[in-house]
Amino acid sequence: MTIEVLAFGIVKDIFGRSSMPVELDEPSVAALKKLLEQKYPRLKQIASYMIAVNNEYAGAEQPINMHDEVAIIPPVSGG
Amino acid sequence: MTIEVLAFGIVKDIFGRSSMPVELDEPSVAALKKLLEQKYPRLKQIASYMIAVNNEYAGAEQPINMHDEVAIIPPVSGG
Amino acid sequence: MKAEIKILDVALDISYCIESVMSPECGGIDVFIGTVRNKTKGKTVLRLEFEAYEKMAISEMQKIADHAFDRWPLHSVVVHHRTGVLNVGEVPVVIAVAAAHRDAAFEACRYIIDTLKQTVPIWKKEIFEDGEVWVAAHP
Amino acid sequence: MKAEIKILDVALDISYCIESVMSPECGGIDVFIGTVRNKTKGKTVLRLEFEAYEKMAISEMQKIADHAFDRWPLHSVVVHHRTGVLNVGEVPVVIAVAAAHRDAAFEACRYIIDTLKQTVPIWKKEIFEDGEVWVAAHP
Repeated sequence: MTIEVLAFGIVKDIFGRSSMPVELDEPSVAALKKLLEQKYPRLKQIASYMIAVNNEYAGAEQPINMHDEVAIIPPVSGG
Repeated sequence: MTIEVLAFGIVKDIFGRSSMPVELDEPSVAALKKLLEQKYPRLKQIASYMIAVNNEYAGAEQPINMHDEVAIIPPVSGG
Repeated sequence: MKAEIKILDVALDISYCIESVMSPECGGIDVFIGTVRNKTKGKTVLRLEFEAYEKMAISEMQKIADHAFDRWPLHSVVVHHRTGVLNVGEVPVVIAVAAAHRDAAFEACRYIIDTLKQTVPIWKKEIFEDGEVWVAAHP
Repeated sequence: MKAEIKILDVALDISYCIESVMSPECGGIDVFIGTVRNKTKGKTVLRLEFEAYEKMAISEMQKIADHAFDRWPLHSVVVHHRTGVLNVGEVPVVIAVAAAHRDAAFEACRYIIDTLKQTVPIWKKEIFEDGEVWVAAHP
């Protein structure tokens, strides 16, 4: 299953783009994180990051479905 | 010694005027309070009141001098 | 470090208060705006009248600002207080506090309004349809 | 009870935010205004760039406002956040909270800015003379 992952802030710099297609064998948040960290080791150097699925912060076990909106959320710094 | 006492808020209503001459035998804050309460028993019905001497809250023992600016400060309610 | 303390008998200018404390050295501004409520303990308020012992009120407000500057790392403070007749919705007090960090701005602004209400010689009369009362005067 | 949450790429209108929450039912308004500081840890900041994941940021800010309404007796809340390039002195965020009593307004305003900085997907890049950095990105 190929999903499109949105990137913001430093993650956009790491990816070199604001949106990235990812081929997922196992459709979960944990699997996505593992895959991304293999492909982009710099992700492991940032303070932390979360995955949002359909505009909600998602836990490691959360499944990802085909048409979900998935985003990588590095440490926020608004305000 | 006659001093002029300034009145504000409810004390102005009690005195019926915003400034009042008072003849003081003993020139202290405590003596002034006693005198005023004799003349205006309604002063004892208000929640509390302070005396200010030269724009500073004054303790009971503070002396009052001839040219001091003396004011009766009923409970404040600004803001 | 600067404080601007004023008692005014015309409408307070909230934007002016905020602009006065803004500065490139500050990261956070907290502003408290008091407004005249239409009700007190369920009773309809028609208007308020504020009276101040002006010289002493200014001096007490200055003390509060000085104490706030001692206690928190502040950049600037503005306190403007109204006197006279105020209708419902009008603004009796504006307090603006600017600091490098928001903690100081919030805490100092809260301290200033809380202390102002306790120590500054300003009095408020509430006017109802059926009478009027000096707030806090009676137990 | 109402909340107005907006992300804007033009200068925030502080007066509008304040006027939006003013009401005859309120006695106190607390306003927090974030401003761009000229220094971070002693280093001169030239400007900031704010980026937002807009849809989710709005939804997270709405959750914060909802929670504030659950927790305190508030009348209304406005949260406006900037995106884009901001120069020193400009305003990234305005939060205005109106309530019948000031305690609720102060506490809720503080809660909203504190929580916004923890959970809302907005990112700030600091641009210095010799480089730039995404704030909080690295340990």
